[in-house]
Amino acid sequence: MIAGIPLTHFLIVSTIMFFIGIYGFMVRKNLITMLMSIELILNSVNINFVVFNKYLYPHQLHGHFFSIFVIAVAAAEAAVAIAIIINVYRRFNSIDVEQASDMKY
Amino acid sequence: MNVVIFYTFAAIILLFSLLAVTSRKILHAAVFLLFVLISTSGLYFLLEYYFLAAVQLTLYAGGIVVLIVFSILLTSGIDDRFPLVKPLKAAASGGLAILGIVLALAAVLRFPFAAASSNALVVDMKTIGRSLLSYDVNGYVLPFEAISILLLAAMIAAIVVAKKKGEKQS
Amino acid sequence: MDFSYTIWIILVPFFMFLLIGLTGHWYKKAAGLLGTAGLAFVFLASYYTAYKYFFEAGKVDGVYQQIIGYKLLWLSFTDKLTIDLGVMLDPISVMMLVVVSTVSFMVHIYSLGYMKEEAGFYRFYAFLSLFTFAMMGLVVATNIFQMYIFWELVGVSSYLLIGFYYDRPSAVSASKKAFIVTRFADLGFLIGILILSYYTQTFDFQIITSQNGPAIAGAPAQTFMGFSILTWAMLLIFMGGAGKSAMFPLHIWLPDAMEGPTPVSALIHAATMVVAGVYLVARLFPIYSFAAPDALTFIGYLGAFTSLFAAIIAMTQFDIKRVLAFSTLSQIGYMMLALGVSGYGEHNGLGYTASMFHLFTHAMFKALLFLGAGAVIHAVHSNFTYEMGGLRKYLKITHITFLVAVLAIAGIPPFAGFWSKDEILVAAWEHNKLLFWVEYLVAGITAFYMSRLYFLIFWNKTPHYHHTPHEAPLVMTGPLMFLALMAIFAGLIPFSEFVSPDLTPYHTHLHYNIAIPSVLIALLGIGVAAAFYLKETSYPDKITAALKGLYKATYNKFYIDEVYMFVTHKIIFGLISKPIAWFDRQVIDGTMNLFGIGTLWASRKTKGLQSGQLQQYAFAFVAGAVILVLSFVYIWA
Amino acid sequence: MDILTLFVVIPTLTVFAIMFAKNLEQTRMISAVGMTAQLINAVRLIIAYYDERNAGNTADFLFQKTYVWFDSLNIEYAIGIDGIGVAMIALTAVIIFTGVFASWTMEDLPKEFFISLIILATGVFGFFISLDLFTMFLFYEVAVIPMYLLIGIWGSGPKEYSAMKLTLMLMGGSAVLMVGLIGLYFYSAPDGGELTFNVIEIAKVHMPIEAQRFFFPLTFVGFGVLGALFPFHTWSPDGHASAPTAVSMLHAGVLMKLGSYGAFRVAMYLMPEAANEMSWFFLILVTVSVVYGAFGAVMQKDLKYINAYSSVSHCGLILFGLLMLNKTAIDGAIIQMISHGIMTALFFALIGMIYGRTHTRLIHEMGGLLKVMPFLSAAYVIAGLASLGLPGLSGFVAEMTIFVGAFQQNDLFHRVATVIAASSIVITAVYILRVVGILLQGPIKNDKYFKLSDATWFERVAVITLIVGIAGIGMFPYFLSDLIMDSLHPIMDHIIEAGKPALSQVSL
Repeated sequence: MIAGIPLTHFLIVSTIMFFIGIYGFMVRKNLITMLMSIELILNSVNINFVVFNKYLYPHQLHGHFFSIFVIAVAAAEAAVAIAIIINVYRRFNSIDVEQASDMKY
Repeated sequence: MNVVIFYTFAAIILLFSLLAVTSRKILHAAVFLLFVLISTSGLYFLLEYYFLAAVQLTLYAGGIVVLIVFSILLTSGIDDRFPLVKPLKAAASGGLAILGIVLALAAVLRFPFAAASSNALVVDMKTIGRSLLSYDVNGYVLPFEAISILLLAAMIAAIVVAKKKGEKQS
Repeated sequence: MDFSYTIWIILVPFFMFLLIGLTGHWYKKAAGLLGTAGLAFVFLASYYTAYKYFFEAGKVDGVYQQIIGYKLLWLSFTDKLTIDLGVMLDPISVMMLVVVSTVSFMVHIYSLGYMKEEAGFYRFYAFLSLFTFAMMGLVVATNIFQMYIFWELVGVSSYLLIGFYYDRPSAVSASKKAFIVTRFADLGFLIGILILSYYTQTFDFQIITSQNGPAIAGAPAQTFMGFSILTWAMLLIFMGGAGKSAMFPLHIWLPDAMEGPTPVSALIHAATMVVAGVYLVARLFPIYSFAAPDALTFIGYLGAFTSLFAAIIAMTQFDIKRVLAFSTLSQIGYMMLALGVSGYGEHNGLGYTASMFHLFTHAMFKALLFLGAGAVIHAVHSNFTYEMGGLRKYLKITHITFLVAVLAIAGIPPFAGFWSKDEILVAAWEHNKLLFWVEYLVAGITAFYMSRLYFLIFWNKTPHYHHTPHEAPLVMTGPLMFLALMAIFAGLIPFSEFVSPDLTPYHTHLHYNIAIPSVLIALLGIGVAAAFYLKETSYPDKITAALKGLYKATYNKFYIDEVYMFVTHKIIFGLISKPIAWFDRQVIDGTMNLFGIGTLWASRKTKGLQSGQLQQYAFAFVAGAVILVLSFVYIWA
Repeated sequence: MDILTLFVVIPTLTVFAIMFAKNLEQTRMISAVGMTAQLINAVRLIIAYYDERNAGNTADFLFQKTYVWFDSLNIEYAIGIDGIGVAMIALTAVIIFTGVFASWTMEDLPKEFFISLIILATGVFGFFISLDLFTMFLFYEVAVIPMYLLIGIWGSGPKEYSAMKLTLMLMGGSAVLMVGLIGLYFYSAPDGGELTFNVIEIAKVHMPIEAQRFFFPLTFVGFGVLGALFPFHTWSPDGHASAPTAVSMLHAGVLMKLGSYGAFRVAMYLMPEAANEMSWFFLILVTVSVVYGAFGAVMQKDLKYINAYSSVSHCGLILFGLLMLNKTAIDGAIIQMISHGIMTALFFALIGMIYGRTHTRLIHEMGGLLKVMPFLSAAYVIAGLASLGLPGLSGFVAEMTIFVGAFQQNDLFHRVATVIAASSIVITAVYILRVVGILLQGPIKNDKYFKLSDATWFERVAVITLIVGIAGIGMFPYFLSDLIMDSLHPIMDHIIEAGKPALSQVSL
C-alpha cells in the first residue's frame, strides 16, 4: 500500500491503459503493433491483479503470482505470435492484417 | 515522495501507451512500449513487490520487447511510416474505447471497496520460492508446472511455425 | 323358372375376351371361330331366355315380372348403397338381349370374311367379345351403378374398336374423340347417379322405379334453380344417355367413329351401343314420367331436333358410312322423341312401346345397312359414293338386302321400319302436334337420303372400276340375308303385347289416317331421289348451286365440329391447360424456388460479416461487450 | 420373431447381404430374393390378419408389441397393424418387388443403388407398422433421405437440382410436421401422467381445441407436402422426371401415400375436432389440386411429367376423400392409395422400359410403339385405362367410392367440390388418350424404332405383377373395401364423434 494514493487511481490508470490497448488493437494494421497493443492490455490486467492483491488482500499472494504467470504466458504468446508473424510475412510478404484475410466464408 | 513518483509513472504509462498505439514509426512504437513496461515495473516497486518488478523488467521489458524489436527488424523497413488511420475507423474505435473507459470507470469509482486487512505479508524471496513450489492451500505448484509445460510447448511451436518448410514454400 | 344360367350370357363373352386377348396371337385365325362359337352360345342362350321369359315364366297375372336371375354383392359403399352385379330380366332387357346377341352374332360371322386379311384379326375378335360382354352386362343391369360400370366398358370397347386401325391418325383421333365426348357426358351421368342415389339411398332399379319407391312416392321436395332436384338428377343422367346415343350437341363423335371397321360400325355405332341412351331412359322411365316430366319433355324436343338436324346433314354427305351414321342419329332422335311423348299406363305408354319397337327394328335394318355398306366397300375399296354406281349388276345379294333395308328405314310397308315408325307418329300425334309434324318432315327426308344413297351406289352412272367388283363370300352374305329377313318381318311382332312402361301388355292397331300420309311422304322422298339420282342428272348440282351457303353449312355439318375444336383446343388447351402448366412451372414452382433463392441471397449477404478482417471482428467483439455491459450493468441492473 | 418386425428385419438383412455381393448378378439376385421374401411375408401377414379377425379378435390393432427404446422421453418401438396398414404393407411389398425387377439392368454402381433402394423400402415398411409417432417419424426420414442419393446419383436430366429440390421440400414438410408431432407429445398427458408418443394412448386423451387448431394444420401440411398437396407439389414433377425408374415407382407408388396415410392416421385421427373444423379449407386446396393436376398434365410433353401431374391429381383425390370425413369417402381414399400406388408404379415402370429402348421421353418424338412393342404398349394402355377409371380396373372402384362418399355430405359446398373433382375424370381421359394416341398409335415415326424389342422376362414379371394387382382390385374390390371398412369403424367413430356439433345439421 502506498500512503496517500487510493486504490481507484491505480484502477483509473489500468483501465485507461486497457482501452488504449484495445484501441490500438482495433486501429493498427501492422501485426506487430497489434501484438504490442495486446501487451498493453495484458500489462494493464497485471496492474489490476497486483493492486487488488496489495490493497484488498495483503495477507495473500494470489494476485502477485497470477501476475507472474501472466507474464510467463505473455512471453510464450509473444514468442508464438512472432513466429506466426514471420510466417505470415513469408507468405504475404507483408504483415498487414488486412492482407491476411484468407480465412473467410 | 511516493505520491509524486506514482503520478509521474502513471503519467508516463498513459502518455507512452497512447503514443505506442499512435506512433507512425514502428520502432518508435516499440520503444514507447518499452517505457510503458518499465514504468509499470516502477509501480510494482512502489507496491513493494520487488520480485515481480524484477520479473517485469527482465522478462517483459527485456525479453519481449527485444523479441518484438527483432521481428520488426526482420519484417519492416525502419523508416517506413504507417499510413494514417482512416478517420472513420479511428473515430469509431476511439469512441468505443472512450465509451468503454467511461463505463468501466463509472463502475469502478462507484464500487465501495472493502478496507484492507491489516496484517500485510512480507514478500521476500523465500516466501515466493516456497509458495511457488508448495502444494498446500496457498501453494502454486500446479499452475507453475502448467506454465512450464506451456512455455515448452510455445517454444516448440514457435520453432515449428517459424521454420522454413523445405522447398515447397516460396 | 330358374334364370341363374343367364349369368353365362355375360360371362362367356368375357372369358372369350380374356382367352382370345391373352392367347390369340398363337393361333390368330382360329380366334375368329372361337369368338364366333362363344357368340353362338350367347345367341342361343338369349333366344332361349327370350322364349322362356315372354312365353312361359315372365308373366304373372298378366303382368310381366322383373326377375332377378343372378345377383352378387360386388362392392358396398354404405349400408344401403351397394353395387350388385347381376342379371335382371324384364321385357326390355330381354328384348335387348335378343337385339344385341343377334346383331353381335351376325357381325361375328360377317367379320370372319370381312376382317380375314387384317393383321389384328384376333385382337378384333377379342374386342368384339369385350364389347358383347359389356353390352350384355349393361342391358341386364340390376342397378344403375352396374349400368354405369358396363356403360363405361362399352365406351372403352368402342374406343378400342374405333381405333382398331391404330396406325391411321384419323382413326386414332376419332377414337379419342368418341371416348372423350362420351366421357364428358358420363360425367353428367355419374353426377346424376350421385344425386339420385343420395336422395333415394339406393341404386337398385326395382326400388327406384317402383311406384311407391323413394324416387316417385317419396320424391324429395328440394329444388335447385327452379327445378326439382330429381329433374336435375334425371337430366344429368340423360346427359350420359345423350352422349352415348349421340344426341345434339354431343353427336359429333358418331360420324367420326365410322373410322372403325365397318362391322364395328354396324354393331356398336348403329345397332346396340348408341341406343344405350334410349335404353337408359326407358329403364328409368317411371321416374322420368312421374318425378321429372320436365326432363322427359326436354328429351322429346331434343330427340326431335336431333332427328331433323341429322337428317338434313345426311342429305349432303358422300361417304356411305357417314350417311348411315347421320341416319342413325336421326333414328335415335326418333326413339328419344317417342319416349318424350310417352305417358304411363295402358295406351298412354304407346310412345315407350314404340320407342323400344323402333329400337328393335332399327337395330336390324341399320345393322343390315352397315353390313351391306361393308360388302360394297369390300368390293370397291372406297367409302365414297362418287366412286360407286351401277353396282346392282355385280353385287346381287347385297343389292337386294340393301334395298330391303332402305325400304325398311324409309317406312314402306310391310317392312319393319314402317310399323315402328307408325307407332311413334301415333304417339306423337296424341301428345304433341309440333313434334308430330317435325317427324313427318323427317320421315320424308329420311326416305329421300336413303334412296339417294341406294341409287348412288347401285344405279346411277357406272364408274371405271380397277378390277371388277365381286360379290362377298357366304360368311358375309349369310348375315345380310338373315338380317334382311328380320328387317322384313320384325315389324309384324305385336310389340305392345310384350313391352310397355307398366309391364302390362295392351293392344295397338294401325292408324290409317296417320300411316297412309306417312307412306305417301316416304314415297315422295323416294320419288324425288329417284328423279335426281337414278340416272346421272344435273338436278343435284343445280340445287346445290342455288342453295350454296346452306348447302355448304350442311355439308360441313353446320360447323359443330369446328365449334368443338375451338372450345377444346383454343379454350381448354390454350386458355386453361397451357396457362396452368405455365403457372405451375413459373409461379408455384417459382415461389418454391424463391425460398431457395432467398436463402442463398441471405447467406450471400451475411457471409460478408465473416470477412476475415481481424479488426472488424475485434471491433464487433468489443462493441458487443460494451453493449452488454451497458445493457446489463446500467440499463437493466 | 413377430411378423411385423420381420418387415423391417428382412430388408435390413438384404441390405447387409448385398454389401457382400461380388457383382451385379449377385446383387440383383439377393435383392430379388429378399424382396420376394418380403412379398411372401406380406401374404403371410394378410392370412394371419384374417385368421386373427376370424378368431374374433376385435382389437383396433393386431400383433401389437411395445418396447421402450428411449426411456427419458418415453419413446417406444410400438408396432401394430389394422386393415389399412395391412393393405399399405401389401402395396409396398408388391411395389418394391416389382421395383427390383424394373431396375434389373441397373449397371451403374448397382450395389449402392440396391442398398439405397431397399433402405428406402425399409423406412416405408417401418412407417406403416409403427404406432409410435417418434418411431414413425424416424422411419419416415429413413424413407425420405435415400431418395436424395437415388435421384442425385442415378437420376437423369437436371438430377442434382431435382434431388435437392425434392429433398429440401420434403425436409421442409418434415420440419413443420415435427412441430406438430411434438405438440401432440406435449398434450398427450393432460392429467400430468407420463408423456407419450404412442398413437393409441394419444387417441384416448382429448387435446384442447385451441391446441388442435394450431397443431392440426402443421401436421396435415407436413404430411401433405409428401402427399402432393397443392401448392406444395412442385417437387413432384421435377423429382419424378429425374428419378430412375424404380425410384419413381416407389416414390409415386408408396412414398406419396405415406403422406396421405400420415395425414389421416396422425393429423385427422389424433386431432379430430380440428379436422372437422378446418377440413373446408384443405378441401378447397385439394379440389384445386385434383383439377389443376389434371389440367397441368394435358399439355406436358415429357412422359414422366405427364405422370407426375397425373399423380398430383390422383393424390389430390386421396386427400379429397379423406377430408370428406365419412366412412365411404375415406374408404375410397384408401382404396385410391392402393390403386394409385400400383397404377402409377406400373406407369413409371413402363416409362422406364420405353425410355430404355427409345432413349427419349418426349412423346412427340415417338409414335406407333404398339407395332414394335405390343406387350409394353398394351400394358401402357391398361395402365392408362386404370388411371382414367375404367370399371374392372382399380381406379374406378376408388374414384367411385370417393365420389359416392363425398356426395353424402349434404351441403352445397361439398357438392360443388365433388362435382369439380369429378370433372377431373374427363380431363384424365383427355391426357391419357392424348399420350396413347401420340405415343403408341399412329405410324412409326423413326426408322430405328423398327429394331426395338419387346419386354424381357424380368420386365414382364414386374409388369404382369402390377397388372394383376390392378385388375384384381378392380374386379374383386369387395375384399379390399371390406378389409379397410372394418378398420375404419373405430377411427371414424372417433372423428365423427368429434365433429358432431359441426355436423349436426347434416341428416344422413
